[in-house]
Amino acid sequence: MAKDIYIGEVAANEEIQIDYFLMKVTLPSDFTEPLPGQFVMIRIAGLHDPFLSRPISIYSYTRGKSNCAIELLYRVVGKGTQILAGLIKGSQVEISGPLGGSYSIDHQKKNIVFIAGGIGIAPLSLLAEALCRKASYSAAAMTFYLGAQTADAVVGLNRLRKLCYNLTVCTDDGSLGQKALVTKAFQKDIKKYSPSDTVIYACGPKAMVQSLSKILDGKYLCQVSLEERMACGVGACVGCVVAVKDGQGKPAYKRVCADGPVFDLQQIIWE
Amino acid sequence: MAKDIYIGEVAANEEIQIDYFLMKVTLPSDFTEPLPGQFVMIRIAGLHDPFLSRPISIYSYTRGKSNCAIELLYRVVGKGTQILAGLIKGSQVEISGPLGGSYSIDHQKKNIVFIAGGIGIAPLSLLAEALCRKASYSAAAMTFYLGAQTADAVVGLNRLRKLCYNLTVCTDDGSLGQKALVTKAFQKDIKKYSPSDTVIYACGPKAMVQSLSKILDGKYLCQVSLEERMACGVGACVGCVVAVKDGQGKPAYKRVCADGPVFDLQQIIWE
Amino acid sequence: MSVEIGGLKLKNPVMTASGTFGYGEEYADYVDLNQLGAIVVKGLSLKPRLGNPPPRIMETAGGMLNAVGLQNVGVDVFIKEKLPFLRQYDVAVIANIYGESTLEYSQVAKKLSQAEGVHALEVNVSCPNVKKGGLSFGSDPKAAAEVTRRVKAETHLPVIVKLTPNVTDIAAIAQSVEEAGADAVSLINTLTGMAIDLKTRTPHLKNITGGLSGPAIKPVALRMVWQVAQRVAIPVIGIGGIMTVEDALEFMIAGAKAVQIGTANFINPHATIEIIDGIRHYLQNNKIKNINDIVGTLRT
Amino acid sequence: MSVEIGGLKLKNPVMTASGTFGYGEEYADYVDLNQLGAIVVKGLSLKPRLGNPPPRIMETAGGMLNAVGLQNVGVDVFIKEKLPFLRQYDVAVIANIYGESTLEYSQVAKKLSQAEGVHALEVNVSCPNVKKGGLSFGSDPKAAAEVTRRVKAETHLPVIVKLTPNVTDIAAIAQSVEEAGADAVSLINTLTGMAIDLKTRTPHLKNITGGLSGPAIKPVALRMVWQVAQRVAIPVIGIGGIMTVEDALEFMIAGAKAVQIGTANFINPHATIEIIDGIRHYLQNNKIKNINDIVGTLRT
Ligand SMILES: Cc1cc2nc3c(=O)[nH]c(=O)nc-3n(C[C@H](O)[C@H](O)[C@H](O)COP(=O)(O)OP(=O)(O)OC[C@H]3O[C@@H](n4cnc5c(N)ncnc54)[C@H](O)[C@@H]3O)c2cc1C
Ligand SMILES: Cc1cc2nc3c(=O)[nH]c(=O)nc-3n(C[C@H](O)[C@H](O)[C@H](O)COP(=O)(O)OP(=O)(O)OC[C@H]3O[C@@H](n4cnc5c(N)ncnc54)[C@H](O)[C@@H]3O)c2cc1C
Ligand SMILES: Cc1cc2nc3c(=O)[nH]c(=O)nc-3n(C[C@H](O)[C@H](O)[C@H](O)COP(=O)(O)O)c2cc1C
Ligand SMILES: Cc1cc2nc3c(=O)[nH]c(=O)nc-3n(C[C@H](O)[C@H](O)[C@H](O)COP(=O)(O)O)c2cc1C
Ligand code: FES
Ligand code: FES
Repeated sequence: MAKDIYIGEVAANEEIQIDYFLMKVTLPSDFTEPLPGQFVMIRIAGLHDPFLSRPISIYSYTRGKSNCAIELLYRVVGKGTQILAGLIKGSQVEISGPLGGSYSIDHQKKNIVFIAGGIGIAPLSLLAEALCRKASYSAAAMTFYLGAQTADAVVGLNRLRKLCYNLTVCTDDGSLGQKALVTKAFQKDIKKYSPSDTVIYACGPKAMVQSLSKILDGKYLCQVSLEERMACGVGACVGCVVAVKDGQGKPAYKRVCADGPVFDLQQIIWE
Repeated sequence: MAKDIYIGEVAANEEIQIDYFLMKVTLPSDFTEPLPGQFVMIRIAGLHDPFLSRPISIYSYTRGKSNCAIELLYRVVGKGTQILAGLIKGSQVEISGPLGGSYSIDHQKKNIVFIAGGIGIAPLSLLAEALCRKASYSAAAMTFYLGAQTADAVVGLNRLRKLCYNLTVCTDDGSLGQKALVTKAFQKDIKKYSPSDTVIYACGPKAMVQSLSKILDGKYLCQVSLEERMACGVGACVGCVVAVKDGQGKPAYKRVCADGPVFDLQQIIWE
Repeated sequence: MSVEIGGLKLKNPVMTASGTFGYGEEYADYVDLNQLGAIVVKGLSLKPRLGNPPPRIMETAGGMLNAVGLQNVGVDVFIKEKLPFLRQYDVAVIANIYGESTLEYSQVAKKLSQAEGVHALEVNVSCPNVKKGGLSFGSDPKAAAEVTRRVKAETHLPVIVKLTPNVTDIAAIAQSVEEAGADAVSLINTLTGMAIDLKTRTPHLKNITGGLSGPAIKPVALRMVWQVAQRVAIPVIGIGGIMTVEDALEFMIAGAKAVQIGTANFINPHATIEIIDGIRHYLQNNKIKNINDIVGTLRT
Repeated sequence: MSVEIGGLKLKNPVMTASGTFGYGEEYADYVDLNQLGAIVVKGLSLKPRLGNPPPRIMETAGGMLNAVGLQNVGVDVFIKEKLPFLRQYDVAVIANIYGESTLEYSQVAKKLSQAEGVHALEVNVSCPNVKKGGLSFGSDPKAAAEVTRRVKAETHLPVIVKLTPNVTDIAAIAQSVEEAGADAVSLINTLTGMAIDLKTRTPHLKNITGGLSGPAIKPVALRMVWQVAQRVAIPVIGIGGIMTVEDALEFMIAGAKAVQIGTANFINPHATIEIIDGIRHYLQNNKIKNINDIVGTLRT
């Protein structure tokens, strides 16, 4: 899994919904095929405002004859993502990656449950794709809970529909699907999934993950992808840590970029 | 001559010669009509890299029905001008101006001589236009000496031809016009211009201005536009100074942005 | 929106920083001076000063270096030629003063105290550009206190002492000038820095070193304001890299009762007005009646 | 291209700065470690350190704040688990060390001196994140000298003392550690800074303050390197905001015999290699045979 820094070319960059963009970046073919959950650090070469690169999950990967391409699904929240949103086709971006570890797809579990909040769909979508490619899993065995504040913030639905037949959409205001928090929607169904037969993959805002942690109460195998502010993205600055229980159950600070971004939910120590 | 800061829209931005760009910026109609020699400070709103705004002379001004437009003729020399060069039609720029004083066109002299080095043509071209509009001057009374290192660095020639019939072009390498320094070309003709009947307008690199200063030896009325690194552009930071003789002949530091950019050549104190 | 600094009531907590707003007139086309909390003018000395030879400024990452060397018209010309312009406006005028000796400080202070239209003095003990034997007054608690006492003795005006960041313990200096009678402290002045021209292997500034200002220094300024605000009882005025209303509010939350806008004026001549409007909106949106209620409210 | 620092010969004058390059392995995919002048590893303490709670970093204009709090595996684990990886490479390894007391400094130094594959020690007397009673060792000439002496007594390795910029007179500290036997000084460590989250009115860093690094601080670093280089005879290693070969050369012209690349690694993982290549080209283009010939050649 070698990583390096590459000049990518923006092949497309579309506002698919208000404030949500889908960017396709063409990369040299030696860019390593990413695993689901991995991310890249992206920046505009030579521009120091904003200063740090931004971590964005890899949403898709395709290999062409002489190059490859990744897609990034992102939400404009500040200066960095705003600048990304302004890039036109043909612009160059600097991409470092693929970075971080991945969701583990080797569990032999009957039920596969995804729980995504908002933009958290990005890594989970790539994961669902990877699982679909595995012979042992069928789209029928996978259930996807997708939540967002409003219908406008539900992105990536169409692609997901092709990967996953059991799909529950919820919004905080009921403007699409159920009117419920995604964790509540899952909780209603929880009886369907016995802890020993189930693996849960989650990604979303901290509040969602925390509430999920309460609901699962340590009984389920749950892998969750976390976000923290990052500087290096490769484990060198020790800036992006979260508190987790280490092997001996003692608290330790682990780097989201290098030790994560995917963690066992049970290990995370909430303040 | 009120000045303010305006959002301008790039109406055109063409590379007219390698590394030389002509940018047309549309501005609200309350942008004050500039005088020849005045400049603007330009930047990309919200972008702090590069940090300071860049001073660029006003090369032309046109008034439309609901707005007005200025042209900037600039050479890419560093980060700031590179970013300007990258702007596409429709991009927004922040323009503060018009700034500084202007060439004085009220001299009642028979001969008007322009001496421009490289991009120094920008303010002088606007000046020539202004003089042509004045009834008392004719294009025939104006002589223009335009110099540059190579033919590639001779810009704005076509427009100039319409303003000025007596036009001497020289390049350091002889790739266009005479093979000579522009100051030397002028020196050859100097006898044609008697000090009392002549006004000289100059703009160009420091070396050119300094050599002109030697040639004129204090005998001619010569107005020259100077360049210095600038921060505020309005006279507040006292950062852009040059040493000049003040009213009493004593040395003083004058601000290029507010006390200039046009100075009497005789007043300038060279190190 | 109004705040009080050592008895001087300001319409709002936003002032211009000395040396970045000339004598007010330079920005009068851009800014309605009546709307400002105060105008702090370019540093004044007893005699006119030629200043340093150019080049005097250099751009840096997120900031700039300057070595103007306190070029100014001198206190007499200021009173005669610059003050009348400022008197036309309904705005507090704060004279920033500088001296090469404690005597000179007190002389400048005295002249300005007798002039009409000066509402407070800001004592620059920190300018890193003009060398005075060794380090500046502002890097030694005793020397800073001595300057403060001398200026206080000559004036009835509120005295703000402006501190240098180029010290190990800025809070100790602040305490020392507080004890010496300062009515307020303002900080920070510029950090001393340097830049080199590779082509010529000479410093980009003729003066070799210069003062670093702009957003690059904001984190340092904010930290110092927070440290000082915890150690002194007099008002603290926050300065350093403030570009937006958010920046200004950060300083106030850290403990600054007012702020000064410096280099931002160069980048955006409307910065002061936008920040004043922004503070007004912030207070409205957060239903805060009295601006003083946000000062020093950092939760740590 | 080779330079010598206190008897240690380096292939070239470009090292990584402590805390920004992990233990080398983090960047091994990006950089051929064999090409580096030296790798300075993350600061090591006697016992493993948990470090500060997050958030630990925050972006600023042209830089970043960090308050990692010297999280590290401890000197024993470093020797057992991290050094073997580095020994695979033909590169000088410099161990950056930290202690809460002079005793701890000397204990860490001793352990590292006995380990195979450590070529020099860099003594961090300057970390602003971990509080020790009051100010850091590095802000007091006497304390800095004392640490230097204790470390020197325990090691045969070259000792580089890394200075903090948060002081009034950095050259005085440099002179003091030189007298105490330091083989070289490196500077600067980070400037102490702060940032505030307006929404919550809490500091962006859990530790409240943190260290500012990146191009924002380059002018200050360059000035200090220049000041120190004029006052000490031992080699000076320049650090602070170096992003490009031009930046590195500015430091060398100001008087640095070598440079360290810190935050730049985060922005451009190839930065070190690009700077090494850039220096090579610069020397070729300017027909300079010996790199030492450019050190301290600033014309003022
Ligand atoms: C491993 C990882 C994968 C990510 N994948 C995606 C993705 O696929 N799509 C997507 O839209 N976003 C993703 N993010 C979040 C994304 O990095 C931030 O939204 C982005 O950095 C914000 O930059 P900005 O300049 O626009 O906003 P800023 O102005 O920097 O910040 C705006 C807000 O976002 C918060 N923020 C800043 N950086 C981060 C960060 N690294 N993580 C979380 N919050 C942050 C800030 O605290 C602030 O509240 C991911 C983050 C991580 C760590
Ligand atoms: C009143 C005035 C009018 C000008 N008009 C024009 C114009 O019409 N067309 C044009 O192409 N240029 C003009 N210039 C010069 C222009 O401002 C600089 O070329 C520009 O600022 C360089 O910015 P940069 O970021 O591209 O280069 P930088 O990377 O900042 O610098 C590259 C080189 O240009 C030099 N430089 C930087 N700023 C200035 C400056 N303000 N004046 C002179 N040299 C500078 C630097 O010292 C360096 O050698 C004018 C300058 C002034 C002061
Ligand atoms: C060009 C310039 C000139 C300055 N002149 C003075 C001065 O005369 N007296 C003074 O006390 N501070 C002076 N300063 C310092 C500023 O008032 C302010 O303290 C500093 O720039 C930090 O604020 P900023 O980052 O908002 O600019 C000057 C700063 C600049 C940039
Ligand atoms: C995330 C981070 C961690 C650091 N950790 C250490 C450390 O452990 N020991 C040390 O001496 N300096 C440490 N530093 C300081 C750097 O080595 C360097 O002195 C400083 O960052 C300035 O250089 P730069 O601007 O190139 O980053 C750290 C810096 C950063 C950004
Ligand atoms: S971002 Fe640097 S360790 Fe994770
Ligand atoms: S650029 Fe500020 S005075 Fe001229």
